[in-house]
Amino acid sequence: MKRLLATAVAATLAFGVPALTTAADEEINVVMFGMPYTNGLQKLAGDFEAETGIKANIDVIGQDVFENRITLSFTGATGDIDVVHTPVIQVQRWVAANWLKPITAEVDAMAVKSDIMAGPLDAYVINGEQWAVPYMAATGLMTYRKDILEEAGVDVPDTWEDMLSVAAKIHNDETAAIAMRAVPGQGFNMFIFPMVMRAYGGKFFEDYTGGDLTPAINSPETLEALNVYMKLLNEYGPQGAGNFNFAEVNAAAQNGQIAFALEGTGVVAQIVDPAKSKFADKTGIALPPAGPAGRSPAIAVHGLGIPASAKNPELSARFIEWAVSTETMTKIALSESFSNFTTGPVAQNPEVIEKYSKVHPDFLTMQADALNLAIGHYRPLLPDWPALGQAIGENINAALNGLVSPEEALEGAEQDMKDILGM
Amino acid sequence: MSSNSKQRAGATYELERGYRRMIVPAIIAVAIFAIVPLAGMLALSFSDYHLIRGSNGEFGLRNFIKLVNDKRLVNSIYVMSVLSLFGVAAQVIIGTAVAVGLHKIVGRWRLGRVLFLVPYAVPHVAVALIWLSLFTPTLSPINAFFDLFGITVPSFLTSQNGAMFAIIVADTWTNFPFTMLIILAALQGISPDLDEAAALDGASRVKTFIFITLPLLLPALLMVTLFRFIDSLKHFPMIFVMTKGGPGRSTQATNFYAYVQTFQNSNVAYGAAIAVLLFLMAALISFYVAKLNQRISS
Amino acid sequence: MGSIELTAVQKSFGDVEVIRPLNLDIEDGEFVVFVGPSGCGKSTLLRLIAGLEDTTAGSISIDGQDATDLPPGKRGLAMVFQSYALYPHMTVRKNIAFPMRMAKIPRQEQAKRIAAAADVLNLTDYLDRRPGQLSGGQRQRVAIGRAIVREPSAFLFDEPLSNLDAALRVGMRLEISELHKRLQTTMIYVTHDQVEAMTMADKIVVLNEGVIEQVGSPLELYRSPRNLFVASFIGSPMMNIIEGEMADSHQASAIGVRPEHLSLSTDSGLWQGKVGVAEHLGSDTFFHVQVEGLPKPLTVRAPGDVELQYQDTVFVTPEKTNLHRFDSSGLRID
Amino acid sequence: MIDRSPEFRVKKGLGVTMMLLLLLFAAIPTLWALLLSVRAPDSIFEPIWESPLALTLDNFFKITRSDFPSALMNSFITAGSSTLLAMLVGVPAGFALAKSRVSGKFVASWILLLLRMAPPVGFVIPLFLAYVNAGLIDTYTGLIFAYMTLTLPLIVWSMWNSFAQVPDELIEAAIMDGASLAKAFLLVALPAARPGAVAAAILGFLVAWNDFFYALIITRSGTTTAPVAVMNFISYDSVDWASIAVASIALTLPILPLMAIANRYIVQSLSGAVKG
Repeated sequence: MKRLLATAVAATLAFGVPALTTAADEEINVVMFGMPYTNGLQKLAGDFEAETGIKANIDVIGQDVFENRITLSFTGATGDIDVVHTPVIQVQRWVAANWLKPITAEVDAMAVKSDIMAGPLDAYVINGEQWAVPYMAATGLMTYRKDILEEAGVDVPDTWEDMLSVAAKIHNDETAAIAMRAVPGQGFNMFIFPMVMRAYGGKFFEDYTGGDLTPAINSPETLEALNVYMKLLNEYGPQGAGNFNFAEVNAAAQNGQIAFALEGTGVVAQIVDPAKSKFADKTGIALPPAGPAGRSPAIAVHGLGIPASAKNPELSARFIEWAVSTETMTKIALSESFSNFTTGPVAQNPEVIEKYSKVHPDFLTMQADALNLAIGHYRPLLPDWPALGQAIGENINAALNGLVSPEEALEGAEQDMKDILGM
Repeated sequence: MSSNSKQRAGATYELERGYRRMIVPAIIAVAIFAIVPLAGMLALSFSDYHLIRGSNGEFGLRNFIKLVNDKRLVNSIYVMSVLSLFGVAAQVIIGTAVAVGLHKIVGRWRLGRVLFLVPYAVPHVAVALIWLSLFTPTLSPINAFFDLFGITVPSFLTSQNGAMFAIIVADTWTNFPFTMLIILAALQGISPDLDEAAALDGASRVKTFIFITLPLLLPALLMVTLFRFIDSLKHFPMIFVMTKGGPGRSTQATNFYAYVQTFQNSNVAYGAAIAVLLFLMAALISFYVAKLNQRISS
Repeated sequence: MGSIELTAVQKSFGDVEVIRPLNLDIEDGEFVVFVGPSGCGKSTLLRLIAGLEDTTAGSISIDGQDATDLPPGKRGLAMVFQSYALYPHMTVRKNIAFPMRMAKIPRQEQAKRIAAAADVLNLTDYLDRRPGQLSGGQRQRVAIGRAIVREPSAFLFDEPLSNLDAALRVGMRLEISELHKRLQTTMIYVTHDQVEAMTMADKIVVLNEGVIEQVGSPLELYRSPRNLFVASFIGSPMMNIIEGEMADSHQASAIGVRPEHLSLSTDSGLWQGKVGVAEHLGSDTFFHVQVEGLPKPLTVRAPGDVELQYQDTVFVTPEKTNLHRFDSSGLRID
Repeated sequence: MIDRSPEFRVKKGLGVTMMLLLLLFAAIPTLWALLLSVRAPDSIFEPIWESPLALTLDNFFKITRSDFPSALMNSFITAGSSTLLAMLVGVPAGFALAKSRVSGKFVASWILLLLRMAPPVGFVIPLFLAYVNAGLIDTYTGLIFAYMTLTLPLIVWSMWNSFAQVPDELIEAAIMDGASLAKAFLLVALPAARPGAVAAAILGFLVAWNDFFYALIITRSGTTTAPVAVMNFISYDSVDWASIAVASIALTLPILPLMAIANRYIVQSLSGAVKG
């Protein structure tokens, strides 16, 4: 009996040993969440090893799973991550918590630096230090069904006002007019809703750029925007639109259940991809509608950073340099559905241009236009944003589904913001 | 008992010492793997630890005072109660119905038993994803099927009651087989003589079930209800996958709310305080379950 | 070998004193029966001897050696349980072999003893069956076989026949008695059935509420019960106990007379009464006679062929020499 | 007792109908997952009657090229080992709790229940921090130990019930026969409680197999388990429904034969437990 126990314990401990000793000298661990670029990068890990002799264990995990893991890895300073996927929306929080390592000098030394688009690169500058290097900038675009608009004899709506009137004309039981993300979350409805909000002049804070961080979401402008957003989804959206996330929007567009979708470029690329969607050839792309305050496409920048607890920062920096290089990016742009790269020269590669023109002739230009229009702090770049975005998203979703009135929702959102910021 | 006899190693001393030695490893395992993290949770709940802001090293009741005035906590307890009460009721009723059906109507239909067990074997994350697609009108084959006849199945996930209903359905689907197993077991423990006696007494089958079988099943029903209730307080994957707590905050059950505070709001200390509250509730309920178990088994 | 001595043995469960301090000597080779109503402590006493319970106070010695705190396995005793406690997953052979396996007795010797035991107990044909496939009587024999092969210094039987039907019980009773005659090993036997006690025992220990009421041979108990409890417990049907005036006339607070020591007459006798229910056993007939002035009817034995009708008037006369007298505390007056 | 009256037939018909409806409820999601797993990605959500032949096995081949198979292996190793360890520790403990006269049994049963109920959200962070210090993050050891908090209370509890049904006299007989406690346990009590042990092992394996939260927090790519790996099919801009369906089937398949073979044992052991 005792011997049996001892054997079992020994066997169990033995399992632990290999995993405990993975940190070899020339080896780095990269953790990213699943998107075309990261999937592509994972497949190229062999190239990196061949070039540098450094083995890169690239781990691509689900987005929901990613956030918990990263948070805890950093909290525990486990040092098990050498390069980390750094969404711009998180970087402020991570820097505030001292989880990232400043890499200004390392980035300055990179030859590729001058090729990286300035906007996304600057998004990672906080307190004068560079904290991560961007590899992609996703933006928001609108897709529309050309055939439906033609049949109804209407033009592509340029403003949200137009959208409301067009939606009223084309909406029917068979095909709903529009779908947008609705589930609560800073990366879900709060990636899409600010496109409407900012078009109407709504804002999160009194004066973000000027440094006045008094919550100002409870404004007439935001209220108007919220009413538009709600009217579109509740009256002209598909059934169950109040609980849609990108997956449902994507599926609805690909199945021809909606005429308009407002989505991130990653999803838009799938909706217009003939290999994935039967309605791709009937689908057009446009900039998100404008409002009294102009047009404000969403923007989401993703990059690579080095955790403060990383054991081999030099190796990490070499990996990042390789990962954002024109060659690597071009390879991924060609192998995956990855068009929102931030390393400039990739866009001049004829093969890349050809590939994305085939997907959709307007795709690359539209994307570039949207990126030019997007403001860097589309979602505020603050350490507390994840919490703020979660809270606002919950209130917006509550109004959308009729749990509270729009007025109450914005009031609630503002109160929640104050609570989180300790005001 | 004299102090002398207490020190004496009696005839059963060796035996009892043997028994104690058999329990010790389990106690050590429980202490290390459960008590230590629990103590950590308690310590965190009194602290001011925040993932981003760190800690000023202050300890106190602040988090618990905040709990008292937290409306979201009240909402979360309401959601948890609805999910648990209705979910467990549905599981017990359906599980019992299936068990009785398998026992009485279809007899020894082994394959049937296995078919009804399938949902129990599907991991919760997968259960949640499958039901999410079934509850999304644009994806669901159920909606598509009824559309053929011009019937529109309502969408559930966009209202509080509907979303709670959807979560309850998914939870019931994967957990009713547990009730079924236990009730089936209890049914097999009931002597068929009793049914026959009741039939001779002129009772109809329904009456026999209500007046003879059901009372005999009562201890089993009570145990299974409480066991399922215990587990249901830990609701997480269904909410996490199906509604993300929405619409609004209307399906943030307490366990999920603790998760939101801990991970989304980085407020680890407050999340721990909510967990402590949940733990105290669990302690209270499990105390009564243990008492009940003691009564049933003696 | 197999003498057992209990000195001032006492047992409490919490606040409840189940065995009051008692002394008892059991000689080597004796067949001792513990008898008493249920809850009297007889099984507890047996379990104390077995070592399955700790004594609260007092000492137990086996073969002159102190065994009070000796664990059960080391006492050299074998026990046959009420439920037989056969190991359900083992064949009869393995069940019987189990104690020898524990004692690391060589296989050849094991086989020899199993064969011998199976022969004595008529189990030879069943050695490869499992307990579940045996009848109640066969299971009982397997349990006994398992006890025999250990060659213990004493056997302990805990109500071994209570799960058998009446006919089997009589047969097994004889088998156990024969076994004792052949083995000449000490046997301690617990039962609530005084018939078993009377028919099997060399020595009966009557227990009541944790106290030994009397120890003696069956005939001693029958002839001179030490107190009212023993008097009414031993003997079948029960001794008639008479209190009040009739007892006073014998200078006792109660008198007892067995049914077989009352004579019945239709014309004359000491007490007059009316015939109640009659129980015809063939060889004997027991009449319940309602004597005037007595609260309960008397049971009277008559030869099998006596014919009396319900409500006939009869006269009952006790045999003077077989009259038992008891004082106010229930003790025998000699 | 044979009843052939029309009234009885109606009632029986109602009963059978109810059973069929319940079977439908139990089967629809399963069939749906099976269907999703063989549909071509571009028609995955089309009603099956619109493109009944758009079926493919590619989804199954695709998943073999992902990290999922190794996660499945990790699930087997960790759930299996923790069940084994918990059985080694928990079965003797359940036996002792059922048969010994130690005091504090009520408290023990309370603690066992409480551990089953305790909210993991609260103590994953302390557990995580402890694991960081002990170097147990992303190790099989760490996950196996964490799973013991799930499996051990369950196994001790159900073995306690199972052994309570083994008559005391059986153990006493073995002790009287000269067996040590360990031998009485191994040679007599354990074989007598075998259905209970099989059931406890399976239920223990199931809770560990089903775990999501612990694996999410304390594993990394090296030892991540299948339920967490399923989440990897939900990426930044798409949900890979077909792979999720295949993964769900892969996660269910190993359990099903266990269930089919062992449900008799489970019922047997539970029936004792609820009879008390």
